[in-house]
Amino acid sequence: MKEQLIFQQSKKGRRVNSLKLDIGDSFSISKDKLRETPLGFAEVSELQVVRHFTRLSQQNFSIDTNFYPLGSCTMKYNPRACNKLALNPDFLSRHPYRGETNSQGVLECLYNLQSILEVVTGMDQVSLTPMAGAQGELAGVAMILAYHKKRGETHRNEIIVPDGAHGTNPATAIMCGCKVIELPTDKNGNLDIALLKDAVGPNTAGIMLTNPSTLGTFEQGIGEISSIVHDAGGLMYYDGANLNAILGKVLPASMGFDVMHINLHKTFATPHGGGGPGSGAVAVNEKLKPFIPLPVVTKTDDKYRWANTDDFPDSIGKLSAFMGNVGVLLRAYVYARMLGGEGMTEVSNFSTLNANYLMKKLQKNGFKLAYPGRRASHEFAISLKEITKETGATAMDVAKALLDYGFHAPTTYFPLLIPECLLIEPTETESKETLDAFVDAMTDIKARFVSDIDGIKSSPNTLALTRLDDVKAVKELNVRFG
Amino acid sequence: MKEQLIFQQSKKGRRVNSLKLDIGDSFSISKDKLRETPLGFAEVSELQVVRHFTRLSQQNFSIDTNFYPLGSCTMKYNPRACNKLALNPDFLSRHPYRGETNSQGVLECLYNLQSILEVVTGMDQVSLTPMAGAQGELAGVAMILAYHKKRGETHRNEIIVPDGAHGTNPATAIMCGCKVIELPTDKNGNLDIALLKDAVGPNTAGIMLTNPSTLGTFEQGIGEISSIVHDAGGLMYYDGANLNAILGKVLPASMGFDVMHINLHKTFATPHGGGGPGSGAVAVNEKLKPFIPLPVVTKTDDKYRWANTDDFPDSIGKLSAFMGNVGVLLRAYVYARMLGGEGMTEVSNFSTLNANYLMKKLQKNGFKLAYPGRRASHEFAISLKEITKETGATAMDVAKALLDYGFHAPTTYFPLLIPECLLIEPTETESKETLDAFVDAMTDIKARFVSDIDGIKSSPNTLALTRLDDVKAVKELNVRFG
Amino acid sequence: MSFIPHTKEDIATMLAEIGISDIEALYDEIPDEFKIGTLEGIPSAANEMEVVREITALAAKDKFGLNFIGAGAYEHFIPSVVWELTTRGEFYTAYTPYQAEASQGTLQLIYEYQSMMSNLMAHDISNASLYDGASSLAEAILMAIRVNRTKDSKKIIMPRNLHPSYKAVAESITTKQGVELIDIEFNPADGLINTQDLDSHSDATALVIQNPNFFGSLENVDGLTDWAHSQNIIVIAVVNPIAMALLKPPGIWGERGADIACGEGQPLGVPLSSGGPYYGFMTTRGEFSRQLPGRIVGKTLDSNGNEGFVLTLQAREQHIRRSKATSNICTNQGLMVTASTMYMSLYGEQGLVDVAKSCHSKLNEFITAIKNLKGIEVLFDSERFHEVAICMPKSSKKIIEYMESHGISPGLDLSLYFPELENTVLACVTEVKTTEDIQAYVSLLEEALEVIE
Amino acid sequence: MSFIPHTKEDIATMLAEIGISDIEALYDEIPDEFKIGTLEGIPSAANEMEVVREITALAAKDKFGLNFIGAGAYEHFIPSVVWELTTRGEFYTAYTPYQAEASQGTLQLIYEYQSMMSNLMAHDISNASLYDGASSLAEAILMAIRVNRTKDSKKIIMPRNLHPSYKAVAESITTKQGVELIDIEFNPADGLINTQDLDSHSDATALVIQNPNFFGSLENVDGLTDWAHSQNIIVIAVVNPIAMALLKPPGIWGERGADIACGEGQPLGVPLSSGGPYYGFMTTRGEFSRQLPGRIVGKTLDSNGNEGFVLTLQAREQHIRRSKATSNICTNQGLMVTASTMYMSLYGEQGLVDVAKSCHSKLNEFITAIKNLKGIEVLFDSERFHEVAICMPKSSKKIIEYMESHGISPGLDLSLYFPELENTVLACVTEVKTTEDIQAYVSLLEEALEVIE
Ligand SMILES: Cc1ncc(COP(=O)(O)O)c(C=O)c1O
Ligand SMILES: Cc1ncc(COP(=O)(O)O)c(C=O)c1O
Repeated sequence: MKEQLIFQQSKKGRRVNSLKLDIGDSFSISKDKLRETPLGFAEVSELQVVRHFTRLSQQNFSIDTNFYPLGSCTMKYNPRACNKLALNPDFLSRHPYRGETNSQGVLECLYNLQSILEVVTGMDQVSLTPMAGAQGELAGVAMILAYHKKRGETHRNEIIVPDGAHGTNPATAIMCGCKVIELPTDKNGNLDIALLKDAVGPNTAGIMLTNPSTLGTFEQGIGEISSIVHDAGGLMYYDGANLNAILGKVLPASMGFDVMHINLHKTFATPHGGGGPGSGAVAVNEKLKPFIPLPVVTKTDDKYRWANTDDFPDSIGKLSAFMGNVGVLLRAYVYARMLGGEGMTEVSNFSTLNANYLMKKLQKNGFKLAYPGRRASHEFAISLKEITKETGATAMDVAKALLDYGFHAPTTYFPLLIPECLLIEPTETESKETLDAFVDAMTDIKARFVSDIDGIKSSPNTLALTRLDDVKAVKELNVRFG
Repeated sequence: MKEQLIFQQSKKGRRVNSLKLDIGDSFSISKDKLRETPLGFAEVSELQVVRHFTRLSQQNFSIDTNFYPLGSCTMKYNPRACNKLALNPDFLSRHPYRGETNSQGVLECLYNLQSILEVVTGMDQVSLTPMAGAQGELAGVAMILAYHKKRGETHRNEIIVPDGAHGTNPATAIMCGCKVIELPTDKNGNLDIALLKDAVGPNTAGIMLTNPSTLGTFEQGIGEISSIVHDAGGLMYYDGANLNAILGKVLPASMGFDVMHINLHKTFATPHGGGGPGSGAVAVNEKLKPFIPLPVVTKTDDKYRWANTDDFPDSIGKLSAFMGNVGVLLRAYVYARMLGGEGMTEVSNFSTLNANYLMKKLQKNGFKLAYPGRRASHEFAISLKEITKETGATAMDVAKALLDYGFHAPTTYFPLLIPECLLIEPTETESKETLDAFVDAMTDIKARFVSDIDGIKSSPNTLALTRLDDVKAVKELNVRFG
Repeated sequence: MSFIPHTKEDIATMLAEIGISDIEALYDEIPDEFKIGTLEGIPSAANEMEVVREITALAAKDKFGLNFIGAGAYEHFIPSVVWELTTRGEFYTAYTPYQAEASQGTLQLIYEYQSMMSNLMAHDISNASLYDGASSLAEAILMAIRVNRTKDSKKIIMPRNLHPSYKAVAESITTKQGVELIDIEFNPADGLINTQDLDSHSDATALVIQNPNFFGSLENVDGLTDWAHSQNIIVIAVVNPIAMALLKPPGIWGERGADIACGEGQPLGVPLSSGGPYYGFMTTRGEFSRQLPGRIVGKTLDSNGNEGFVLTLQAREQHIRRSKATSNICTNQGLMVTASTMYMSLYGEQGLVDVAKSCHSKLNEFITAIKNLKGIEVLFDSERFHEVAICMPKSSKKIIEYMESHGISPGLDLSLYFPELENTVLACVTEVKTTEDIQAYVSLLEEALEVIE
Repeated sequence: MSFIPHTKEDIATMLAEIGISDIEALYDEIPDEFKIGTLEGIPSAANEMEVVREITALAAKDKFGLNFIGAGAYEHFIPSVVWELTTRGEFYTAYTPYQAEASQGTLQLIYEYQSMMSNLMAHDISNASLYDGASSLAEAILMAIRVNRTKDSKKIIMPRNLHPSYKAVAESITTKQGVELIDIEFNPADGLINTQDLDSHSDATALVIQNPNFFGSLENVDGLTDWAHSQNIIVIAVVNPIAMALLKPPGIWGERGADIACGEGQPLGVPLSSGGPYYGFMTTRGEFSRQLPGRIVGKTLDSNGNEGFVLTLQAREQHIRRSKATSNICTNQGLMVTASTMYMSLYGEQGLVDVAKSCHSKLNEFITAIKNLKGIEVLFDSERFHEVAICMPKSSKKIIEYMESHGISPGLDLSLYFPELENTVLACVTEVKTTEDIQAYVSLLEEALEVIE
């Protein structure tokens, strides 16, 4: 049943009575400063609010209700204990400016999380402040630039990214005032090393790489890449979006990376919340340690305290008004405590096992892998190019058709270099039964490319709405009620 | 999508790893005492559990998602604050046998709730221990019998109930070893006073009445009834299921009742929880105070304490291992604190307004009221007798058809004396818009009795399942998996 | 401040539709003598903000340290999932699932609960819950009388090592129907039922066996059951569901198994919460299905042949059978069962066994630690689960007061219920206690023994 | 102990299907030199029970009394509904709503949020959130540069009475692109922007106006806006959303309204939580829609003509435009917006006005109470909201330490950010404070002033 907008449920003068307040009688603001227009809020009862948002929630797919094999997003189970503990009122009520003495609990959690992330990255210092992967990237590139600047090499302003890179990589480089040099991928999914050699030079600030890459394969030339970039005076940035694939198996530092971010909302199972908040903690080696963004927690004489600019005089500064997404960090810490080192290795082992199993079964059932000769990392790409040519069914069609089977769609059309791409990441928390059911659905959809192409093209057909018109949304922009 | 049984999702050897325990090594139970058979539990992961029960929950109608005009059940909004506060860990972790000194918080809440209920009932003593209305009734009848016994009148063992009474009334009387005398209702929905006069006598223990009655009308002869019963030496039991209709307007004590229960899960907005827990607190006047069930909270020198058998030597005793449904009582107390006296009067005023408005509109739209000459209390009864005769559509059909409109069904076939009865209770927390939408749905359904009787007869048609076969369920009893 | 959504305009429109001019007129059928003007004497309304602060402050008064009391209510770890999902509005605010098609969530969940609970008890059928452990025993007694067609008697043998409150509740509820509850003693040496006393009560209708018994001792359930059956006595098992993961379940006690099992469901995922809401469970053999009190969910088909669930055997219940019902129960403890079903699902086959084993071995650790204290005597030489009775060299009342004022509840004062067990405390240890907790208990008890005269 | 569901049998079957004999073989493409054997140095796994106890104990270390700090993060009452619903799995564990048909819940909610937020700011369009207030200002600055086609300059006027961390963040984020942030002073007397300094910066591209400003003083927003517009300077309003229920909203500042509004969304239903997660909001006039950074939800139709919602104007974003995007932001703060949308719905039209009024009058009550203390000086003679700067006769550092050690945070030490404001504390009062709370502050401060040398 269609749920009306909350504004359509509004009636003048209605309100939640139990939220009425004594507004006092001491008023001292002059009329010209006051608001005269209504707020334009809905006027509804508490029951209406509860019913409205409960019903709305039921219109979402989510990890808690559906398999969600969204490549590059690591939609693994978000343990409820993490949520419950992070919502402890003693954590929630702490003002960010409260003094350290009365904040040792949260400081200890953050300090310990920093230490854990230092271990799993092999890096020397972590800062937890970036609020998402993209902000971690920004911090990372800023540190790279600060490093070069400190060495008097302000001209180094070129950031190299592979063509399969996530959009945030080039966008970040630009936000940092850099030039972006995009390098192509070879037919095996590796970076074209010859072209890299051409690309590096005196202006190279660094390279941004995801490894395993966004293609779902391990960048095999990583050792050589590292030498080339470093020899050219550049630094290596690791986009940690795919850390789940190698957690506890490969330390990014050991592959030659100098700086990286970790999407805690991926690898450390914090919720995606319908679009965030995430956390993009950054980790750096000794070279970049002086430049780490603040705040960072440190420990002196058994007391936890905020590091300051005396500790890190070359810090690139602050990225948020306070300390980033502390509530997300607490969830990640709880998760890390439950996993331990062994559990972390299990994460990569089983996310990789699930991906390779699913890849093999889909291949057996006639789907074409983008890189058939390669192992999957924790994800893999399928290309529907041929199918699209033969039947007209596109990656988008498959995505929408899957919704009718109760599965969220994989990532579509990313990486862009793979035509009609489905990037599939099952994660370690899904069972073999679920993977098998997904294969059955995909196989059934594939059969319907021939037997029921109209049904596929018009899918989804079992949800509250059918396919939505994106073009109309742009053309007839309507972004608010009324 | 059909959700499989959790057992069908089980796989041998799977478990929630984060719940693994150190089981120690000190074991001292002999083999012949040990269990040898498996528990027969499902073996699933935490994600499977979360997904399963989240999906199951979505298959329910509930107040939080649907209008729920279930007569006699008072399905009003259950404020979330009540839940949140009752789940305070300091409340949840208190063992029932912890000493009073370290329990003053919860004792104060319970004491205050007792006092509030004493005020709204006009009674002299409340005991919060009964765990639902039916247990309150049991306590009440037991107190009546104890009273008579104390006066040497052990022969008084007849309990009078009107034919419209809720099933728990006669069932309770029987559980107390009494004889039940059922009295008919007159055409206006009042108890037949002449017959009552005949029915009372030296063996009368008491009468059990709901007022407003289960027919949705106020028992107008209540003053006379009280005199008749009291003159015969009997006592008056008030079934408080309908207290919502008169909260803060009429005190049951002033109508002559000696003892009563209050369904806190109705009038005091505690959740129904898919069938419970409720609370059936009892309230008594001075006559019955000595017999009140324990525990009761009392106060001595500013310290709250449990009353004991020194305080109430004639108590009918205990009804639960500990203190009844404390968590429910806390929710009721929070609700009472938010309402205050004024809010309580609003409850009855607006539940009555909603019921009378809805009654009028349905009547206008061609539905036959069971008692057309009467005001509705907070609920009213419709009889579909004529419609059934004309079209074949029954109260059950209307109930099922309403589900397709997103409304929960009213209570059907209760009270039994009204043929093809729908007992409709909108409650005060529903908006006029919702009532109007309900009238529209009912009117539409009525039109379909003629135009689409098959659709009505086969409804619901939009839910996951169509009409379920109750008879088969009894005949081929299947009450467990495997 | 009630939760009404009505605007002034709504009220006016609605009154006009009804044809009256004010709400008061709706009460015109009620004789004035019964009406009050305003309600006096209720604390005035507080907004949510004020109430949150007030109630949180009250709760904080009860903040406490370590609890070592069991005695019918057990502190087990409850996984976070349980209550985060149980309080979802769709479970929390649904009514009893009478409209089956709109209640498949609750119905399927109860069906799963019934399956787990009957499996756990090794019985054929479970109901959907009763109020609590104690009242479930009262219902079991009434049921036993109904099903025992071989006996006219309403005598029920109630060993004194049964939870004293269960006895008290059974008395309040059943004796009005002429039920006679007969005490039999326990052996002072091992706390177990004194079997010699049994033979003189072979005319009884039912024998109640609590296992582990109130003192935590494990009864000889096979022998007791076989004796009872040889006398045509119905066996009612009162058991702790967590213990049943480890111990022989009622359905296979003796040759034929206990006839009815009941008890407190709280240990399975329900917080201590001052004693409630908990829930009573009850299971039995198939032949007695129609005498089981309380709601029961059954599987069936819809008109398209799809599987679904409904409340079934309703002809046992008060809303259909009225004065002939098996019980007067209506509202039960559905939400608690919701929590328990999740709890059992999370722990699963092996997990619950491990919880039970951990409880047992930590109790042993506790006993070893406490035994060494001077003047302390561990009572009842028996195999144990959950509980142990400790006889103190000083006033148990004072010890409890002292220890509670220092943040540890040492156990229940048994002398309150058993005059012969002077200065005896019933302590409970579950899987939540660490070695440090046990050490804290021992140290504080040592201190108490020194300080107290 | 990870959350994997695999049984031994599963693993064997899966490996067989892949055609390998152990999981290690899946890594055969990774050069050995990069692999580690086992991960050392991570605290070993703890089960949920242990972790709950450990983390709860850590949280308890931070248990605290009364907070009177604001300074960008405000303690408001959050109705219980908000987080009970926000953490429903369907909101909590959904991804960004790229698959619109499977995400209508989140999408409709964001559309409602955008409507409320743009109404509140009196602007045409709102995005779906940015990271936090400070970073939203950085994004607003970059946007201002994009939209101001009349100026080549990248100079931005940043009054010193802007939140100092906002300035710091803007510096970290924007200056690499050549943006120049220009300080201008505030008047010592009233704390307001020194307008005389403005004229020398008429070449700037944008002027940032925080209102209420960092000190809680209300700026002359109309005059400032009109001046800026007269110089073709874009006006960026940094505002507190709760204050906007009472004060003139950015969209109607001056003749033409501020061009961009941004700020911290936290006051609308998000807990203090040590500073995050919060969210940044941003609204603007319609003509600038395509320069707005962050996600935006639009209404459209499905193929059957039913209304629905999608992410729109995606051509602004990094996943489509890559290096030409309006911002690099991808993940935003969706769940916080979920909470805020509920918060705004619950308070509604009048409720939020009342919250603001209550904050204001309680601040006045506080000022009246504090004024009488000897040696105390209330700084900045201006109209106020939320905050007040108090100059202390003794070390502000010591006063804060003393008062915090006695359970009250008296405010932020302004001297840390403004050397000229020695011994000055910025205190904040919202609707959650009672007269007793204010009294407790006054008494403790009195005590502190006595005790401290
Ligand atoms: C490969 C890759 N890099 C970077 C990001 C950006 O991270 P965030 O969304 O946390 O900003 C993502 C997010 O999806 C990603 O998949
Ligand atoms: C009129 C009436 N009396 C008694 C009861 C029994 O109350 P409970 O279900 O709380 O046992 C009900 C419950 O529906 C009722 O409607």
